[in-house]
Amino acid sequence: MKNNKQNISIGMILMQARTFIALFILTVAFTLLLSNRGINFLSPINLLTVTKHVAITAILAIGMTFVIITGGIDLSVGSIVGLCGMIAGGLIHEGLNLPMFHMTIYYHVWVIIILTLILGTLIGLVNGLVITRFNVAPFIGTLGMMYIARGFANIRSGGATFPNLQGQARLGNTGFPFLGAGKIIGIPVSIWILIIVLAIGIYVAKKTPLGRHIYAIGGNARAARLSGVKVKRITTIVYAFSGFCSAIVGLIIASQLVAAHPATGETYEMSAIAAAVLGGTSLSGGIGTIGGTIIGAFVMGVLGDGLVMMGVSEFWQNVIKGVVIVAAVIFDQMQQQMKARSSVSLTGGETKKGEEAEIA
Amino acid sequence: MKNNKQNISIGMILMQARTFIALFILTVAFTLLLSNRGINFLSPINLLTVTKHVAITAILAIGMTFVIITGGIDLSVGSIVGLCGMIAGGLIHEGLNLPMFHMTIYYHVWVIIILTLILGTLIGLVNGLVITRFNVAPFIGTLGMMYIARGFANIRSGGATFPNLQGQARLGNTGFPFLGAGKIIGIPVSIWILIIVLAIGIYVAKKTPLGRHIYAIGGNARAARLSGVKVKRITTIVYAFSGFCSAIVGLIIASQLVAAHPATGETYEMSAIAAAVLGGTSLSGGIGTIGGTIIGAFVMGVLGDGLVMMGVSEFWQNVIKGVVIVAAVIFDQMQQQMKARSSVSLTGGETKKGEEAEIA
Amino acid sequence: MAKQERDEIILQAKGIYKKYPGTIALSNVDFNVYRGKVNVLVGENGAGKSTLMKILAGVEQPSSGEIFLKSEQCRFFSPNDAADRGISIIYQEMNLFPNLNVSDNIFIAREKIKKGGRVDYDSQEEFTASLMKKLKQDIGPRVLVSSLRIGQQQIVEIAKALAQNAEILIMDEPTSALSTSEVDILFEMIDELKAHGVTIVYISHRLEELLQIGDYITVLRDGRLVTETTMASIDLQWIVKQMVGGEADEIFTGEAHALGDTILECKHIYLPREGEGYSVRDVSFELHAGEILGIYGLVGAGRSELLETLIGEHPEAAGEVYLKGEKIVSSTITGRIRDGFALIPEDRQREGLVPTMSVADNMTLASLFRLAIRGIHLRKRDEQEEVDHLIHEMSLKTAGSAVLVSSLSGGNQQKVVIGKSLLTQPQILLMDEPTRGIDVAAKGEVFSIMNRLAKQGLGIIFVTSEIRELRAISDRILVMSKGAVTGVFPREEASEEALVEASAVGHITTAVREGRN
Amino acid sequence: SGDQEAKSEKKGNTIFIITPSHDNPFFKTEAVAADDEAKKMGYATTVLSHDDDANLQDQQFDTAIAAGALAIIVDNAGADATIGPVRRAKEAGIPSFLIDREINETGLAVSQIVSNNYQGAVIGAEKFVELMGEEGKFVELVGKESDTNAGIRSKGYHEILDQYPALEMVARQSANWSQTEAYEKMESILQANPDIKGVICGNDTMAMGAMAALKAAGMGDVIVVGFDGSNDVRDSILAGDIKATVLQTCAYNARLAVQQADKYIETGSTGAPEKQLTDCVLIDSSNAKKLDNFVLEQ
Ligand SMILES: Nc1ncnc2c1ncn2[C@@H]1O[C@H](COP(=O)(O)OP(=O)(O)OP(=O)(O)O)[C@@H](O)[C@H]1O
Ligand SMILES: Nc1ncnc2c1ncn2[C@@H]1O[C@H](COP(=O)(O)OP(=O)(O)OP(=O)(O)O)[C@@H](O)[C@H]1O
Ligand SMILES: [Mg+2]
Ligand SMILES: [Mg+2]
Repeated sequence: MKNNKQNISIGMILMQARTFIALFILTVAFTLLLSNRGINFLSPINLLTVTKHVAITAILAIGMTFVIITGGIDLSVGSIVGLCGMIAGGLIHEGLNLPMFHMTIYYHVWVIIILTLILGTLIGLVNGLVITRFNVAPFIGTLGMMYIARGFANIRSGGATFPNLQGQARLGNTGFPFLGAGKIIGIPVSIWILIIVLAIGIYVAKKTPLGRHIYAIGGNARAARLSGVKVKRITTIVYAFSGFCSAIVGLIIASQLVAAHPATGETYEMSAIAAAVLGGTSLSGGIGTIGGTIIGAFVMGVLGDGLVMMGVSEFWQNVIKGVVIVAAVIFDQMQQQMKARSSVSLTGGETKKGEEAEIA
Repeated sequence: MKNNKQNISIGMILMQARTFIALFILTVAFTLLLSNRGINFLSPINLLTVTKHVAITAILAIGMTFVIITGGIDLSVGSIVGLCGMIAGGLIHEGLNLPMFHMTIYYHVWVIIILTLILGTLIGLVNGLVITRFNVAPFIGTLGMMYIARGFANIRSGGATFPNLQGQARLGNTGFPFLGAGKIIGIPVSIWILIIVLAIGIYVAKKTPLGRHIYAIGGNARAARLSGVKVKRITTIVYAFSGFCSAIVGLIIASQLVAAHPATGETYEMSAIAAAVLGGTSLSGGIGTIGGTIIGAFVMGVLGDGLVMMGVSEFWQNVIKGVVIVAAVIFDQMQQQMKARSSVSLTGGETKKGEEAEIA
Repeated sequence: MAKQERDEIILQAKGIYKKYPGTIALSNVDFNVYRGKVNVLVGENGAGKSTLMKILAGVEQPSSGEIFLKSEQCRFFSPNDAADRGISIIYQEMNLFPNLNVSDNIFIAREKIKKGGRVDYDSQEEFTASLMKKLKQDIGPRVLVSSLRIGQQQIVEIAKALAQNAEILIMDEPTSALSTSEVDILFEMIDELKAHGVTIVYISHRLEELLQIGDYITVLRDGRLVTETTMASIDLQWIVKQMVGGEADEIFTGEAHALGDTILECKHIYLPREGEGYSVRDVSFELHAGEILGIYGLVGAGRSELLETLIGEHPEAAGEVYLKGEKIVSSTITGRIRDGFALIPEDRQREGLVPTMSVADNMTLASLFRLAIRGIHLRKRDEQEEVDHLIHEMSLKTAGSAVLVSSLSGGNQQKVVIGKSLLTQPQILLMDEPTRGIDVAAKGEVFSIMNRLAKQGLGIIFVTSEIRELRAISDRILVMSKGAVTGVFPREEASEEALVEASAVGHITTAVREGRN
Repeated sequence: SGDQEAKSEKKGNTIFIITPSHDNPFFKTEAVAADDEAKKMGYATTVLSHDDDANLQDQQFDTAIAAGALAIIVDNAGADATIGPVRRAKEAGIPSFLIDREINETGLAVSQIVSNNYQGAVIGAEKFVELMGEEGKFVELVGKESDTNAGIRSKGYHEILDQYPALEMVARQSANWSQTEAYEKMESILQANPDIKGVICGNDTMAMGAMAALKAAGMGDVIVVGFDGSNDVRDSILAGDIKATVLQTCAYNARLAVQQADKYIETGSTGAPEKQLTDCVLIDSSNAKKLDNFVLEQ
């Protein structure tokens, strides 16, 4: 066993190393390039800023990772981000208008946050039910939801932005900006949120039966059902969680901008999926780790921020982004092969407790 | 064996029927609703217009269907559309500038068209090679290409549009608008192109070893390999074809607008995938028909145009689009189940990954 | 077993009727399961054995009929229902999670839980380790199932079922991928379970096994109950007769073939294994036209790898291969198939079949270029002719050539794979466990096909773990162990003992053969 | 009277109003104004959004033609890409009236009523220079660089800014008109250039995003200038955050276009030249109060 455990930890590191390495190279590169311009990429505040930006993608990507591990995909996260932002924004800005009673209710910010999270979860739940009960392909089911949610986000305000979400003392709904701008022990709230979601994600994936079952479903749905895994329920839960994560992001962004814009979150689903896949999640299901996903998200984030700080033009940013994404994965593949040659214990497929294989 | 032949053909029809039905319902609905406003949705000219619009999605979706049947996906089609448009536009508008010789070459439109088609095919080829040689996940490989191609489309002109693509007689490069605006026996050229691509697609899928191999790869790559199928080569060909289709669309759009705009084609990949999936193509590979895809494309097209003619607000258009897509598929599922009870030939026709063996 | 009649019936199926689209799998079948006994169920491929078991295990619902557990009527709507009532099953087709490790596979959906709802991996892995010890396998609890060979996977399937310590344990062809030594181990387990009063339902196409461990035997034919009796009262011939219905001629008819000149010659074939060492080590042999060369070995001996190397799946392999005296240059599978090699792979699910395709399309998959006009245009008629001919020749049980191959019974699926390789009109046939999971009659057909092909001058290499077959059908038998050739026996010298001995070279001798006949 | 009948029978037929997505208040106001004006005159209307997709706009023109529209009011999706469709409409006997953005071709549309983006950018830049005190580091946030107006506005800005050597542009990024993108890119730019004094933006949503980022970084005093004159920015100006923006009189233009369309339908001519440039107005704390829904009451 001892012996095993050693192999394993090595395996572990190697396993995520590829993304690490991509991340490492990027960071070093930017640090050097920027230092010429007298900018310290590794300065604490800058790292905090980058992490803050990463948090947006990362939180979505964690929910997405679970979805992808079940063998599904969730294209609606971006729209849910937008819709939840609008709902929260609307409740703060206009309150809940009850014409029949000629009254308008303004909720305390906490209530609004909770309502919004519930909404996001419910939308995810609907995704899950559509997919499991009517067995609609996840791609198409969530694509539909993507259009629907985006539509309602716009309809909520007729396309307008809800501004000035700082709320008003007399309405007792102040404090919303804290989510986006607030700090705890010098660290932005959104990063704390990421840490919490991350912790939950890793715990569920590695430590709980739920996690095992999610991996099992992705590995072989039929066998899972025959083994007594509640495939439909668990799949539904996973989509609900993804919706929940989207709601969180919706709130964070609205709070950062102190305004809610209906187009918020467009194409976020792609970044989330890319982060997950960069992190080693296999789109055919059953394989992936939350840890890898986070690294994937950081690769995307560091790249984005670094290029902006370098002042690279939008167009070249696209090209470089594309190249790096593919390069990172090719890189990965090569390492997989080297690994395969270098050590038997790994080819034998030894795994750490609750750790999944990289290659099916 | 007669029996089976019947089963099959009945099966085929049934299998597409669901999309047919969705299509039918939509068409009837719009015809009625619009007739109130004195518009005849079924007028030949309108049907031609709709078909012309469908052609764009449909041509992409045909290439996409083959890709998806191999178990892959191609997110780069939209960007390839944009890039190819820009390249063609550039060659017509500016010609090929050779500073070292102080000269500029203007090609005949046919040359330009062929060069563009080759370019599109090559980009697709690169996708295929990246995916097969470095075994990068198709999603990530083509996602990278999506960014890269879009970047270059913009870089080509620094974000500007190439106008006046009618060309100039003295440069001998006139005639480009024919693709988009021209008609043959009263039918727009783009529709003829669709018909040709469609015919090729169906023939390859149904009548050739290549087609059979493509299905085999998606159904069980390993078994295909051991049966002597050149998995890598054929997969590569399939992505190249998808790139080819994208190039065609890029040319058609540039020609219709008599201008090439670098942002052209954004999010087209989604419509193409949606059309394929609506048409019964399974994203886990091995299952799908070109015929179904076309119907899927028409569902999307009729929906889009119909809503526009109704003057439905863009926001509600989103909602309705989403609902219809999901509804169409749910509808489908119900029929699949009824069918499963009634005929063998398609049991398991639409199983999710890992459930193929459902009935084994 | 004198008092068997008085044995208590623990599980009873009455008048079970099961209709599938296109097929009636079971009609009015009664089935009795006796407590603490090994209840054997036999029947040809497609007879309905698995279907009946799936019904007992709650996977499928009977179209009509009743089930009594401990003489109390009950219905199982899901595998869980059945499991809760103490019934667990080893499915004929693997039901493992390739992405999870062995211990996770064994405990899925019934994890050991620590406080805080955490999975208790340590005790799970301990248990798994001890289970593997019992099964005399050195498979670590954390080994990924995807990296196991099919034989080892089947062991995991068995372990998974054992771990549920059920009252009634259904085994649907548990030994199809095992070779003698593992089978012996399994039988020890079964005896142990019986001793603890566990009831076993056992399905296999290896009839001699049945004689060895069975207490009661039930025979199905074409979805109907033929008869039920005690194992003591019958012999192998009787079983065959009941299954096939009508007089069964001795099936293991090995006939010596007129050997032509050397068609295939392999010199010093090495296949490096991932990591270090070799899966195939310095293997050299000749194959004559019209010869059937049997290869015997334990699981992991490298037989599959050898065949895979010959079909060109391992370009990294070293060594020379001569076909009719000419050195083979083609390194791709496609090339080798064109050269006249054909492989019937070991694992029909993972390597043989395309589940999303019809029976016909699966059969023609490897011969499309030959069938297509100028290698481009496929004419349905041409394909149909060959397919229909083949279906007839192999007496395939199917609702038609357009049916999805995944809806065929296990054995019939195997026939499809064999058919596919025959359609390529091979000169050399590489058969890796071709008789796995197919019934006596089918086996008989396969053997006669092999004989016929041999007569036509094909060279056939035949890998199996069933010694009786091997000795019956082969002209020569080559034994491998740990990737190397450890013996070559002409048919007359190939005694069972000699083969087993050679196959065990370099192994800690496991075979506890005293237990047998 | 026959003319009267002809008119009334014509009325009730549809005028198509095509603009970019309504999720930008600017275009929404435009569309609403045109719609309102047309309805007042007794026309039926179909309001569409091409979401800056030239091909979608092309298809919407097809639809308008197929539906036999009386006229098309369009804020187009590309100066060149729109020439084709407008020509097709003309050939089908349907007059097009362009608002907000022009096309690079004359003689096709009946009117091109365009607010002068270049002039607007120039006055915006002049105000920016004044606020900056003619010196210091600044950042430019450009719109979607494949949009004509993003280019024109940037040109206009630099026409002025480049005249002041003491003004140093330390970063120029596209935020694709998006508030969120402006926010994140602004944050990153601040990391590279903590000492900036001003940000000049290609439109108001980006200005809002930049302002939010600056305030979050405790740099609320940095000078931010936008473009469009949306209510959100108006409020921000009144709150003393964003310093100035440039109003395009889009509502006015839209109504004008409909009036000319009506005239054209009645009489066959608008009596106005095709190209009509309406000047933009600078909005700052002095006149912000008077601004509402892109209308500056005189
Ligand atoms: N899901 C299904 N759909 C249609 N037909 C089926 C399905 N499952 C089984 N059948 C048919 O039911 C019959 C019995 O199948 P079953 O698998 O029970 O046979 P079996 O006795 O297990 O054969 P084998 O020994 O080869 O496993 C066969 O004709 C098979 O084709
Ligand atoms: N995944 C693997 N990783 C490392 N070695 C392996 C792996 N699978 C098999 N081997 C080794 O390769 C050799 C050949 O194994 P294989 O199972 O093919 O032999 P075999 O005789 O074909 O067994 P079977 O009876 O299952 O066909 C054995 O030494 C085995 O230990
Ligand atoms: Mg069976
Ligand atoms: Mg083998």
